[in-house]
Amino acid sequence: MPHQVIDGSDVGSADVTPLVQLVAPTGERVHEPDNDGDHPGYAARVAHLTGDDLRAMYRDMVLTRRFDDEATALQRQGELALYAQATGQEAAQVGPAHALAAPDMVFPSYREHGILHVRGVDPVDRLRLYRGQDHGGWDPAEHNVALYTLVIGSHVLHATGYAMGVQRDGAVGTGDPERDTAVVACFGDGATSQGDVSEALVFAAVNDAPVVFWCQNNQWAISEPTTRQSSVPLYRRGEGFGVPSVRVDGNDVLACYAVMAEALERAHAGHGPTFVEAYTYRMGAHTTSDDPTRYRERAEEEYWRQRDPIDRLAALLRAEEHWDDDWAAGVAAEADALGETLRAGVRALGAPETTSMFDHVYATPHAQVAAERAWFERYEAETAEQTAQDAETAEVAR
Amino acid sequence: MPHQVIDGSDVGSADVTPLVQLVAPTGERVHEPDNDGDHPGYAARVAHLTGDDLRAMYRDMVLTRRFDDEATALQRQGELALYAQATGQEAAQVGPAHALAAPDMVFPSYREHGILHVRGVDPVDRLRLYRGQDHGGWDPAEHNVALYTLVIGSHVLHATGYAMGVQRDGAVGTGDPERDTAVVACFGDGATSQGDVSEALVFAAVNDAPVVFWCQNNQWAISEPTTRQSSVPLYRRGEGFGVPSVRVDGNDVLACYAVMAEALERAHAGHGPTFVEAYTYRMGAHTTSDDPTRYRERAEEEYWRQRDPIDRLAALLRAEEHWDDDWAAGVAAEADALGETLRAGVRALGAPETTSMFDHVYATPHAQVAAERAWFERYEAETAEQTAQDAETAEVAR
Amino acid sequence: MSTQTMPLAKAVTAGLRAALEADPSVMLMGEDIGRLGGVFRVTDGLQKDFGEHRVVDTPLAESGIVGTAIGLAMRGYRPVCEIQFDGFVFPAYDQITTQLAKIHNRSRGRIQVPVVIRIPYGGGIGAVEHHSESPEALFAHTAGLRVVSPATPQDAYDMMRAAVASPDPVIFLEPKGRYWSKGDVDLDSPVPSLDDAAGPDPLGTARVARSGTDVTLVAYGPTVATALSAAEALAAEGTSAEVVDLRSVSPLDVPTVAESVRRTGRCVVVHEAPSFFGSGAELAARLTEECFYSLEAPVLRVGGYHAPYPVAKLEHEYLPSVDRVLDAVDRTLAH
Amino acid sequence: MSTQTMPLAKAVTAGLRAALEADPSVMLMGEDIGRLGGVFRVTDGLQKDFGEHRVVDTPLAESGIVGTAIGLAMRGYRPVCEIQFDGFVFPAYDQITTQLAKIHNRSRGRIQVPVVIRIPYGGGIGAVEHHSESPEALFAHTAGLRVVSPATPQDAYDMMRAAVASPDPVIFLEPKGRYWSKGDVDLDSPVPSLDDAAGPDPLGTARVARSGTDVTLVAYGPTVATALSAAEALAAEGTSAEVVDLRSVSPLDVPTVAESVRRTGRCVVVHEAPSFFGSGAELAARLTEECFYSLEAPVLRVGGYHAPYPVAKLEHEYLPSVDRVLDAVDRTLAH
Ligand SMILES: Cc1ncc(C[n+]2csc(CCOP(=O)(O)OP(=O)(O)O)c2C)c(N)n1
Ligand SMILES: Cc1ncc(C[n+]2csc(CCOP(=O)(O)OP(=O)(O)O)c2C)c(N)n1
Ligand SMILES: [Mg+2]
Ligand SMILES: [Mg+2]
Repeated sequence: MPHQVIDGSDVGSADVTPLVQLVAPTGERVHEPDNDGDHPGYAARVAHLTGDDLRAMYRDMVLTRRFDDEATALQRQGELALYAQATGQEAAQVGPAHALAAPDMVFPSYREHGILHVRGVDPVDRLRLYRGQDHGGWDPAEHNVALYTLVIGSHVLHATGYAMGVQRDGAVGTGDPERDTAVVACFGDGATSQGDVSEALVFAAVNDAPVVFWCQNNQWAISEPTTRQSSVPLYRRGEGFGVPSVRVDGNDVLACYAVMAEALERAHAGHGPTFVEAYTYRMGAHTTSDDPTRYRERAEEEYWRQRDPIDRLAALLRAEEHWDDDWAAGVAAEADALGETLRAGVRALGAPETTSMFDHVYATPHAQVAAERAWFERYEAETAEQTAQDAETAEVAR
Repeated sequence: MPHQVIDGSDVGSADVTPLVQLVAPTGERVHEPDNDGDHPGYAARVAHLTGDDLRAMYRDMVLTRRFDDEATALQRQGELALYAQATGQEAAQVGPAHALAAPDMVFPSYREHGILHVRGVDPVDRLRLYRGQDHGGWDPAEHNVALYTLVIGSHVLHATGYAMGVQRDGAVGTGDPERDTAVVACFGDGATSQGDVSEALVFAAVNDAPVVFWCQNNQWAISEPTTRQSSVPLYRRGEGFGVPSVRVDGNDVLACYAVMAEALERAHAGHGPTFVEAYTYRMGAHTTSDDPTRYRERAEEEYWRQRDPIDRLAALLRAEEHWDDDWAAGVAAEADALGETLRAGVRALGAPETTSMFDHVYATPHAQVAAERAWFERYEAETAEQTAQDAETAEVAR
Repeated sequence: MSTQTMPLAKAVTAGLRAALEADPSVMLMGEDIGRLGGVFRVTDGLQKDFGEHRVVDTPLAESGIVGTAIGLAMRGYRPVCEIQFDGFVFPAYDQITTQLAKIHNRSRGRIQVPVVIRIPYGGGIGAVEHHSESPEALFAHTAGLRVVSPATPQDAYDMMRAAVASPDPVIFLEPKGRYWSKGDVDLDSPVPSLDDAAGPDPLGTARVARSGTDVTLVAYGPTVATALSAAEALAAEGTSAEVVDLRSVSPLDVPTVAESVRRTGRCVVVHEAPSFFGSGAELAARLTEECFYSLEAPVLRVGGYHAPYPVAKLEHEYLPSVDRVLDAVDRTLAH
Repeated sequence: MSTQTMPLAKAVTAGLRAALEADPSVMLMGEDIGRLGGVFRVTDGLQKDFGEHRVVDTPLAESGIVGTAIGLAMRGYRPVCEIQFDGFVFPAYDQITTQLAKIHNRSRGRIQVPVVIRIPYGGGIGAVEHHSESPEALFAHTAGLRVVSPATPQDAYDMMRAAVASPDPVIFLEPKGRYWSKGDVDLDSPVPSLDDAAGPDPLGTARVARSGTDVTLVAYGPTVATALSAAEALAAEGTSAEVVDLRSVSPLDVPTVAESVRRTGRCVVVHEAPSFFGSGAELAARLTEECFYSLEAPVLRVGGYHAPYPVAKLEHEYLPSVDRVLDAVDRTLAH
């Protein structure tokens, strides 16, 4: 695997491990040396992207950011129970999402708003979970996006198993881009400590499963810095399991695209898993319940605000003359429209039927559920009747 | 860390990864190049061992082998419920055990008979578990050996936590050999797949805990070859977590001694954990319940029988003129005596008191246990009385 | 005629074989289930016949086994996972409890995860720690799982096929102490249908194993034989005991048991798991609610003690024995 | 005077602080418990005051937390582990069930593992999946663990200190829905002693929270307040309800409850966990055994349903409410 070695001191305050970077924070392309061997270099993997392609990425990043802002506002207004922002991680989500092929399956964690956006999951549906209205919210089959999983690390095994199923279906190595399927498991730096994630690496490696371990190292697991999870850069984790690994500048949307493209190529071809550490930063709080002032410095936040991935792509667009103010105004208008859709849509989400809590506990009839549901329906009806009677009595008494 | 690079094709049929070796299968010393840097080379770490030291190792390996043979025979005679042989792994157990300092704590799995022997755990006590007479069998504090743990991988976390306690006690980096304490976690190749083992590496690495991960890769986890657990040599696992790692010829008792000595030095000095893969071979069945003919070739077993670690040390002793037939006869006599002690001792182990199953469930009184124990004692007494009465009635009737 | 006499373990094998033959999406996963055929040889020969992709020797990691099985199920497969011994299911407990049990619900019915978790369970085989436990209550409390245990070779065969056909996850507890007990198995018996909401639940319906009038003995898995022996002994003394084989712990077939208890007025529940917070507690609570005015005595429980499963040398003191069942029947009759 | 009014969460903090001050071997471990003070701020300020070696931010791995805590306990420490939310205890379930619960027994009393597992549990706070569960039955079934839950700030303070002092592992369930409920706490109350076999068990003794004569309401943790409100409402209707706060789920203080039930003849058990295989089942079975001839009605249960804890929008339909308790009391009085 070709490793583009760039001094990372520019993007990481403490960590100076080399990482793949194609666009400097100033917006200039980084010149990558040609690679030996069979694989194209990372720069070659983005050479075909046109101005339209880059603008599409920018648009997706802006809409993802707006989604965050609107959802955060909705939470403040009491319309959502909780919300976890992706702010700062848009490049590490939109970049890989643009590299995906239609049949590829994504297993997100709970912060992958940028990926879900690119894949077309309905924005209102994406907030059902955070509203406390649904434990899921969308149909995984519709856009090949599994549901959010809140138990850290669990779904990384599901992704690996799914990839083992893909192999059994013969959907790797056919050379047919409509057929060859990769699976992407998204998780954070904190998640790497969970046994399940390590076990997933074991299963993926020994089976050559077509899965990409996409770890967004946003440098914090709630209040804990990555140094509480590992003494070496996280991308090295994969190698210990025999999984080729790479570290990418997670605030560089093109580098993220390129690294994901390479990993997908390997998976599609039937050459097995890849582990990617996308080194980025969680610019906001962990969730709307969190208070980062308790555990990190403003200066650090400021440092990273200067390295906003959206600004970097804007700088590239400007530098390469793909920027156009009318077009940018259009994107802003789209973002406004998204905000409106979201506000109206979320407010319109009613509460589910009370009896729906007994739905889908099992796919087949189960005596215990049936008995309790029957009891509940009777109880609800009686209570309603009682309330009605009480009201009547009160009416008569008046 | 100095890696002694030797072509491993001589010891591994399939696997040709380099590994530390100090004695060739023929019994000659392997000449190791001098090391750069601060660390002595591995050969230097065994240079002080005298003929007596080597003979002591040989004796321990022979007694360990005899222990296996006797225990296996006892199981066949119905005196033990089960037994798991260490045969073939004596070098990978006696070597590291000889390197330990008195305060060091060992967390064995269930096959570390060689380590327990060297540490002085009573041989009969070591079979209580396998007799179905005790879930443990010895006092961990007496010889600094924790109890056997049958849930694969669990105790590796205990060892790591214990090492974190050692750190808190200030018992590392003092330079006082009576004080500085390391912890050794023993586990197998199969165990490396368990999430708990990976989590232990995480905790050890981020805390610089004084723990040595001593993985005996005996090439089989019951019927599964190591290729079902990892696509790369296991020693690489440690590196992915930031734990310095080394692969040693597990049939070379001196190499095992040297590698453990280095790891202990690091731990004692407060420089953190080490991961060691001791590449060896399980010459016998997994346990007395197992039938290896179902899953591996006789030729493979034969190949490894030719590389018996005891023979290798004997060859070294002969080559370096430490061998003495009288002494060897003495060791054989000791082994015979051990066999006798074992047979008599195991047969003399009675069954525990029936009420002992209610002992030590809690350290403090617990109402549920108290109630059930009281019931059981009443029931037992009544049953005994009933049996006595029945006997009397039968007597009278006759 | 396709009826054969075989031990319970082989009836499980036959059920797995039938399931593998009937549906190409069925696959088996576990430690040592391939060439070795599993430590109890339940999967003996299946890898040879169905290949390494359908009968998979997995890495030694139970969470990984269940977690990847879930992913395979999401892709349309029907994995049957073997856990080598009862005490080793706990590393997979998180995947079973927070994922396997809940994904169908989380997805509002859009995803099914038809995973079967086979667990040889229970004691009596003279084994070491963690090899003789009965964890059914630890699964039954969690909604979304079916928890079953066959007591006869025929049920082992039928219930295994039904479990594999079930769109819901099934914890399939195999009474390892009865693996070698033989019985007739009709290999042509139809696969019980799970789709018929109106019909009896093929995985959740109890069976009256012996009719009686004076007391109801309720058991499942390994203790059904114990209860039947006790009933035999009671018959000799003139007491007529009815034996109900629950077959399923979740759901519990309360109507069948309650019908019996209403007739007999007395009930003893027998299982190997500790009584404290065990199935007997749920049954006793439920039967007391349903049959309050019919009960002549409290529902009594004969189970394991609130202590770790003991060393092999003591297990027969720990396990519910015929004598202990008779003692409980005496006590209930004394009321 | 050292009595202060404080919310339950702060009483836990005070208990932890007292334990840290009293014994240098006490230490706290968990995710985000250091600078952040935990997501509920229960450990707020403790790392600052006791240092990073005694209040440890651990890697994000619950099995690792409990597993290393066991090792620390073997070395003589008394670790108190925080599990961030109830639904995240399951990755540690294996270490808790097969190791923590069993090591004292395995060693025949030679090793003690005085580890406390703190779990903010229960619902009612409008949270997402896995943040509102009540797993007590899943621990109580396993011998070797004590399982407790305080309902008042004073009990939170006393029981936390007793739990830390306990040589046995304790699952310490903190009713997170009541974290902000205030009460008086006497900070000078002595640490309850666990050594006195003759005296009452300081972690296992129930408390009569309100006296009454017509019906016994049994609750613990978050439902004690519900039961007290129900008793209040019943009093207004002329029914006198006794409320027993169990405090401990393992062991259960059956004598205290049975004494009450023998007087009232009626009993309703209220907990948030699903009724099926829950604490209410064990209590109902036991009370029926002990009070068979005093019971005028079956012991009734008001608990969660056999369904995953629902979405926040529905949790108040799922949780035992005062109305549901009153309904159960009506039913028991109708017998
Ligand atoms: C098993 C488990 N333990 C604890 C939590 C609580 N929790 C939610 S998010 C989080 C931090 C996750 O950090 P990371 O993996 O870096 O992802 P990020 O939130 O930074 O995207 C924690 C501890 C959980 N959800 N699951
Ligand atoms: C959690 C768990 N799963 C399964 C088992 C059953 N089991 C006992 S030993 C073993 C193989 C262990 O292989 P390895 O780690 O290589 O150690 P070895 O026996 O070769 O020394 C298995 C699967 C167990 N004891 N614990
Ligand atoms: Mg993070
Ligand atoms: Mg092995």
